[in-house]
Formats: sequence, structure tokens, C-alpha cells
Amino acid sequence: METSLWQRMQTIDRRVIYALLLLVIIVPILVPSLGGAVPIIPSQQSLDFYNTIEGLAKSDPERKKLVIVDGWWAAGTRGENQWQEQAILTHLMQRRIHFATLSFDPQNKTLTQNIAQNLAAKYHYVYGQDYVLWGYRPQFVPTLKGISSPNGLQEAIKTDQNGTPLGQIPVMKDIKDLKDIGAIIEITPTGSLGTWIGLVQGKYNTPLLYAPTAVMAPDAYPFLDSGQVSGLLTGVKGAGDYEQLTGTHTFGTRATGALSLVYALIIVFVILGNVGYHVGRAAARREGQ
Amino acid sequence: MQHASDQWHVAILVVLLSLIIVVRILLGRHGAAPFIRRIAGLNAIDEAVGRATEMGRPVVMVPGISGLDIVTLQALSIFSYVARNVARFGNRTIVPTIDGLTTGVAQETLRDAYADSGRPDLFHEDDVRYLTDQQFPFALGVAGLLTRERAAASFLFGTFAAEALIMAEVGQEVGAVQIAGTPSTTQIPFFIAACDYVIIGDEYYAATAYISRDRTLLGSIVGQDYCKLILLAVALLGCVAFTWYQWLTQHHHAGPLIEHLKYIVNYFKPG
Amino acid sequence: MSEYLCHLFAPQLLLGAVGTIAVLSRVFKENRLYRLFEHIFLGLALGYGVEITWTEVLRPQFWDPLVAGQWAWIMTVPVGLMFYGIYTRRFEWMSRLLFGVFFGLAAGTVFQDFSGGFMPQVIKSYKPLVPPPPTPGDHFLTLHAVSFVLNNLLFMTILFCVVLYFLFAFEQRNRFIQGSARTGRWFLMLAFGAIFGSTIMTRMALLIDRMYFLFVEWLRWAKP
Amino acid sequence: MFHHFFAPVSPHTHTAEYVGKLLFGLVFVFAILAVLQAAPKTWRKSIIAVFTFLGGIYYAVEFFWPADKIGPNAGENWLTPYQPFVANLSAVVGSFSVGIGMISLLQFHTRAIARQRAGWGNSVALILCFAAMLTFGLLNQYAPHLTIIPPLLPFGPFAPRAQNSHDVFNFLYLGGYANLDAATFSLIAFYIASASYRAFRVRSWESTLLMVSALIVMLGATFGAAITGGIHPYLSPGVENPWANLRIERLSEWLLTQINAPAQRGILFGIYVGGLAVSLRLWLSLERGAYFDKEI
Repeated sequence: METSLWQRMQTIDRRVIYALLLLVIIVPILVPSLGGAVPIIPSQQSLDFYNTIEGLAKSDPERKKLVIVDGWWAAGTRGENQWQEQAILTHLMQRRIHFATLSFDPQNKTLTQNIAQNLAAKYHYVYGQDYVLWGYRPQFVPTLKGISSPNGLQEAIKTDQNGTPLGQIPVMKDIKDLKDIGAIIEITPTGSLGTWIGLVQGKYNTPLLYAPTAVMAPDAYPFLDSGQVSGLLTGVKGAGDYEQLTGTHTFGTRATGALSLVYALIIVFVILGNVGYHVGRAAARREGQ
Repeated sequence: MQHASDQWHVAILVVLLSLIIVVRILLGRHGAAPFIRRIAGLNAIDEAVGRATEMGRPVVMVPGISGLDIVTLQALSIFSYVARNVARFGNRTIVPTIDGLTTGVAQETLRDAYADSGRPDLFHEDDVRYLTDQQFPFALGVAGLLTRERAAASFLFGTFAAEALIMAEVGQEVGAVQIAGTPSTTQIPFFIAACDYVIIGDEYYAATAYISRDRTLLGSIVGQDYCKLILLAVALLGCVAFTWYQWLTQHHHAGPLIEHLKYIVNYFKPG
Repeated sequence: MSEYLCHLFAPQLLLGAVGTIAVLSRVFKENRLYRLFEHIFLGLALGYGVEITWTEVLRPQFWDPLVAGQWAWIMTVPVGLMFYGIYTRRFEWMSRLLFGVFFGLAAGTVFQDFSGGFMPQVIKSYKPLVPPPPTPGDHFLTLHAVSFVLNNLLFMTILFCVVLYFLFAFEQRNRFIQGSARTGRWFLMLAFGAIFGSTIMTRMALLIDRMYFLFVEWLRWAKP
Repeated sequence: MFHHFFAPVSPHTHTAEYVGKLLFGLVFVFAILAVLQAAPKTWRKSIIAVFTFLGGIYYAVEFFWPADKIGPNAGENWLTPYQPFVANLSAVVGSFSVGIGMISLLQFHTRAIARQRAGWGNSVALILCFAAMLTFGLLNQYAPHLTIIPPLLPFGPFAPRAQNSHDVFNFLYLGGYANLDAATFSLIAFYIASASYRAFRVRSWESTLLMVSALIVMLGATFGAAITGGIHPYLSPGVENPWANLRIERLSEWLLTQINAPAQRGILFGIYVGGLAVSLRLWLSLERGAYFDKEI
């Protein structure tokens, strides 16, 4: 018996699916113009993230405050977190906001340093004047407790990652405690959000911005509702949103384009399977009669 | 909470629940065998084993990716029952493991199962195969094993994480009948998508009682049901008390009742 | 050109790239290269696992203290040897003895785990069915109040139905109980769908990252 | 006195005492084991039950014993300080089992090679990789600067500089292991695509619910916002649009927080109670099933 079109639609060879999947991922990577052509509509949460930084740039024209960028990601989740960090640091540098980076993963120190230094060269950011790399701290909770204690920030961090005392770094001169922190950005694949909220954010309602991997994002929804988290970048889509908002288009944009195509592909396959299944069944019933 | 003295009432409740379970276990040994409802996925085990035999291809059983803990032990108990049937049909069972201790216990379990069914000749030490103690190499090893042994049935029971879908889809690809069960909630959707039958949530812990009909275990299931009902009642009563309390405070009532309700609401609250 | 070739054949990068291609080729067809790399992977993992056991557990917690004078650690060696009883009929029960201690250790933590890990979840389920006092300047007072109550009511209903579905020892003769349990299963399906949907992005990001590794970092066919 | 006996002994200054105590320790434990072995076979089940109970008693008593409310040790009782020791002890004894799996695997593959079973070449690769990883992993710890490959050529991929054991370890770990790990993880992307194609069919009410919920969450994460983008979140500045709750990303968020959260919590009720029951059965040696029913 000849297989009908409907039957073929519900039994597409898995290899066809895999080949098309690879195709929609590879093409946007190799052809940036194509990857960038897929429209990206920033989500409300990404917009909130962006607007928080913009608001900070406006409310603190003398750049007295510092933004803490905390990274907990390593090579395993670089596919998501690397592009988030790159997009976020780009935005901070575009608005010439001073920032400090902090890592709670030993690998993250080097990864963050690479991103920061590459971007610093492009935006003429001077180390020590405009930004500082605090480096790796093995102990999460004690460090957060130190940062949030009155006038305790310098004591908690002590030196940057090269061992230079913070007192000798110009950008850190007037940063004494949480009141001098404009925002905290957490880029992570771990469930560290609750601790930041509990120990740090609540003290002076410092804006807390969260950039997790996509699987971790739902954990943040209750805190977004309550206003404890001011913005959320979800995985690589969040990075793409952010590149769209800041007008820089690097790999994050292409990856987001690829991601949209992947989702579209899966949805098309689901539709094909369903149409084939139902029309085929109806046809079979008619034949049966 | 780190110690019972942080919140005595919580600790007392836990002791009470434990006592209920132990008492029901002891009671279960006497009198009529307790009732247990149908669990569809477990009924399919025999069908899967039978089909594997018809095809003349082995049955693969994966006891999850955690070490030798309570979840893995449950899986091995289930496998022992299944392996007995497999042996009776004169078929082979292959068990890849991720943990040295599990390997030892699994070898013993299977050897006994095959001996009990009168087919000790069919059991080979090599069929319980330690692969590695790392998650993804293990998944890749299981995928290779499913393909090369052309498994006709695959049982995935135990703790699973992201790698679950690799094993389940490869099993699907080679055409194995698949039955999966796990207390790892986040992997259940992927098992539903790729397997023929899925044991959900704590059906997993009921499985040994269900297939063995052992009175001790059935008694334990009864005790567990009482515990769940008590905990549900605590949650529902807490909800009612909280609602009442909010209502009274918002309507500017004061008095002893509101204090009582506040006490009830905060009874189990930490700190 | 030669700089590019040197880059392509840099051993570490080349091994990673060929290994990645070999593993990914599995989805199209089980092949020899894949099988080779499957075994390479298992071998590396086994060696790594043994190395980690030594450097992260045995060396710092056993060997270093022992040679520094804490002689009593030597007593763990005969105890550890009990595991190997499984290889003999005579001493097999010794391994059971040691397994028993480990089962006991694991079981002993259950009280703390249940009280500290699970009871807070029960307490978090006290959802009030009365809306909080209105915030001034709210344009949709009634809507917010109604949705607050409905959402909390839904929460309690789902919890109730799902727990009922997981009762095993009671015959569900009662229509209400039967219906609730069935509804519980439907809610479970909605939840599982949501989990499925929310996991896809992270998984796809991993594949995109692998392609980035192959085409951008290794082949350099596109700019980073 | 007890404390004094177990106190550390310097192997350098008190060598004789150190060696003597080492020997004593070994003999002492072996003697206990010999006594246990000599006990009548019928006692064995009870002996195991007693040891199992003793194994669990530390954590149980540590939990139920009242903790100090105030003072320097607030939040601790007299057993709490031993927690790291108990954890260390069980980790050390547990790691001695590392050989069991290794023996099983190496046996399997050496046999495959000896009998030249199909694919025995792969078994050779496995054993070589195992040996290389173990050797260079340990060398990387103890002698990272040891030269392994001298500078062979002044040019080419094998760099003009010598490769030390740290470099070889990186080749194996970062080049091999880490990349293969990432590649295997990314296989899931393929499988998730084929699984959703097959599973998301309007076959029954249940599979429809699964599909609809998954599709909403998927759309909410990417271009779904475009579909319902016409619904503005605000009617005018500061005034919310009530219809915005129908935007796909809001629906997705609602599914995850209002449907998924309570359903998962319901599952947790059963899982924690089930875990409690199994733990109690194991601890009190009431467990039944293959491994536990066997006569010994």
C-alpha cells in the first residue's frame, strides 16, 4: 500500500528533523546578516533590566555610584551567560557607569576578565578609573554579609584580583558600603538569587538585576512581582534582547535568531504531526465506512 | 531548621508521622492484606518482558545516576522482580551502573533472581556493567549499550537529571518498550514524551509494594497515605486560619480570637 | 595560511573538535568514530573519577592527616576492605554489614531533611483567600482583588487534587474523590508541559554553543 | 586517657610509637572483624540490623538533642561539632569502594581484548585513556612542571615549547573530557526536538494539556511576545492595562508560578513522605525486597 501524505507527515524521519535543526542553527551563525535579520522583540523583563540601568545613568550624573557585576558561571553555561555578561558590560560602558566585577567561581574570574578587557579597549575604559575587577572569592555568604555591613565593603573585599588594596584604586575611593552601590547584577546558572535578596538587596532596596540561564528564570518570577528584582534577562534570548536594546549586534543576536528559528521549526513539526495525525485518521475512517 | 529544638512542634509532627508509618507496617503483617490501587505503568512490566522475549533481544535496566541510596535501592528491588520474569522467559538482563557499590549489590540481586527462577546459567557477571561515575559519560555509555545490544525493553528507574532524555530517546530509536519511573520531578515530562509508560512522583515508592504485594510494604503504603492526608489537612487548615485572620485584621476586629488565629498561623512558621 | 593551519591542528582544539563531531554524528547514525569516542570518553571519565577520589577525598582527608601523625585513620582501611567481601562467598555478608551502616547513615538524616527541607513547603501553602488591603491609586481594585483570591484558591485546589491523586491505599469509590484525583492528573500534565517548555531554551543554547565552538572558535568561519 | 591515646603522634620524632600505633590500629580492627566473622551465622542478620541502626543513630540524635539557645555555641548541641568528622569518615570509607567499579569495568574490557570480541579495539582505547588520564591527573597534582614532550620542532602545531604534565593534562581534560561532556550534553537538543514532535499530539485530553502548556511556555520565551504584542502593558503612563494579562509571556509566567508550583508541591508531599517511609524501613531493618529478603 502506498503511504499517504498524511502518514508521512506524522512519521517524519528523525534524521530529517535533526538535519533541519542543525541547519537553522548553523546558518544564522555563519551568515550574521541572516541571523540578525530575525526580528527580536525584547521582553518586558529585559526592558525593565535596561531601563533600570538607564535610570541609574540619569539619576547619578557625577558617577559617584558603583555597579557590582557578580558572575557565577563557568565554561559549562557560557553559551548563555557569556553573551549576557558581554551585553550588560557593553551597556554599562556605553553609559560610562563605573562597575566592579566579582566571581564566585574560580573559572569565572578569567572568563569575566577577558570579556571586560576586550570591551574596555573598545570603549576606552581605564582600569582603576572606570572599572575594577575584584576577582574570585571562595565564600559566598560571608562575602555578601561583609558587603552589606555598614562601612564594611572595603574591609570585605580588601583587594582587587591583582592584589592591589582597594584604597589605592581611584574608582573605589568613595565606595564605603551598600549606599554607594547603584545596582547589583547577578549573572549565574545557580540558585543564588535568594541569598542576594535576603542579605543584600533588602537593606537599602538596592536595585537587583538578574541574568540567569533559562531554566533558572522561573525562580525569579515571584521576586519580580514583589519588586525585589528589578529586571530579568532570560538565557541567551535575554542576551539577544539586550544587544537589540543597546544597539550592538554580536553573537548573542545571532544565537537568539537561531533560537527563534529553532522554536519555529519545532512548532512547525508539531503542527505537521498533528495535521497528519488527524486528517489521516479522518481519511482512514472514511475508507473504513 | 537544624535541630528539633528550633521548632519543637515541627519535630513532634515528624515523629508522629514516623510512628504512624512504623505502626502501620507492624499492623500490616497481621489481618487482611491492605488494598492498593492500580498503577498502570507497573502492569505493563510483564507485557514488556514478554515482548522482549518474543523478539529474542535482551532487557536493559538502568538504576539511575545517584549512588547507592534509598532511591537506587528501590530501583534494584523493582529490577529484582522484573529480572525473575525475564529469567523465567529465558532472556538476558543487562544493568549498566554509575556507582561501584550499586554494581556489587545489583550483581547479587540479579544472580539471586536468576537462581530463584531456576536459570542461574543465564546470568553473567558482565551483564551488570559499571560504566563510570560521571553523568554524561554514563549516558553516552548507556546509549551505546542500548544500540549495540539492540535492547527490546528498557527500564529506567531511579534518580535522573538532564541526561535522562538521551537514554530515553535512544531507547525509543532502537524500538525498545520503555517503562520509566523517577522521583526527580523535572525529568518526568521527558519520560512522558519518550517512554511508553511512566511512573510519576511517589508512585515510585509504592512500586515495590505494588508488584511484590508484600504485607510489610503494603502496610507502609497505608501509613504513608495517612501522613499525606495529615499534611494536607495542616496546609488546608493553615489556609483557612490565615484567611480568617486576614479578614479580621482588615476589618479592624481585635480580641482574643485574632490572637488565637495568629498563633495557629505562626505555629509552624520558622523562627 | 600556515598560522591558520597551526591553529586548526593545535592538539587540544583538534581533539575537542573531532570529539564533538564524533559524538554529534550519533544522532544520524551509530558509527565507528562515535563508538571510538564513546570509549575514549568512558576511559577519560574513569581515570578522572579515580584521580578526583584521590585528590579530593583520600589525599586531604585520609593520607595527609595519616602521615602527619593522625594514626587512627589507618583503622578505616580494614573497614573499607569490607566492601571487597562481595567477591567471595565467605565474606560477602561483611559487605552487607558495611552497606547497612551506610544505609543507616543516609536514613539518619531523614528527620532533619524532612523538618528543614519539606515542612517549610507545607507552611508556604497557607494562601490567604482574602485580598490584601488595597494600594492607593489602583485603577483596577476589584480585578486585582478577584484575581488574587482566584489564584490562591486555584493554588489550594491544585495542591488538594494532586495530593489526592497520590493516595494509593484507598479505593476511590466516592465521586468527588475520583473527580478530584482525575483533575489532579490534568493539572500534573499542565505542569509537566510547562517544565518541558521552559527547559528547551537552555538545551538549545548548549547546542548553539557547540556550533560556536566548531565554526567560530575552531574553523573561524565566522566572527565572534 | 582515651583522648590522649588517639592524639596525633609525629612520625618523625616518635617513629616507633607511630608505627606501633599504626600496627595496633590495623590489628585491632581486624580482630573485631574476625570476632564478627566467627559469630554464628544465624546472628548475622541481627548484627547487620544493629550496625544499621547504629549508623543512623548519630544524625538522628544530633537532630533531636536540644541545641544551645545562647552562648558561644548557640544553635549547636554536644554532637554538632562532630558533624564534619562523621562526614569525613563516611567519605573516606566510601571512597575505598572506588576499586569495585574500576575492577568490574577493567575486567570486562580486558576480557573483551583477550577474546578479541567485536570492537575490542575500542576497549584498548578505553584502557589507554583511563591510564593516561589517571597518570597525568596525578602528575598534574604532584609534578605539574615535569617535561613530558620535549620541544620537537621549532614550528608547527606542536609549538616550539616543551609540553609539561600540566599541558598534557589540559589536553586530556579540557581538550578531551570537557568537550566530550559538552557535546554529550548538547545531544539533548536533538532529542528534545524529536521527542516534542512525537509527543505533542492531540491524541487524548491529557496529551493535549501537555502540548498546550509546553507551547505557551515555548512561545512566551521567544517570539510569542510578537503575537500578543498588540496588547500594551499600560493604558496610559502609570495605568496598567488589565488585558495585558493575556499576553503570552504573562500566560507562560502564570503557568509556571500558579499551575506548575502547586502541582510540583503536591508531588513533593508524596515524595518526602515516601522517602521518610523508606528511610525508616531501612533504619529499623524492616525493608523488604530482593536484597533484604535473602538468607545469609
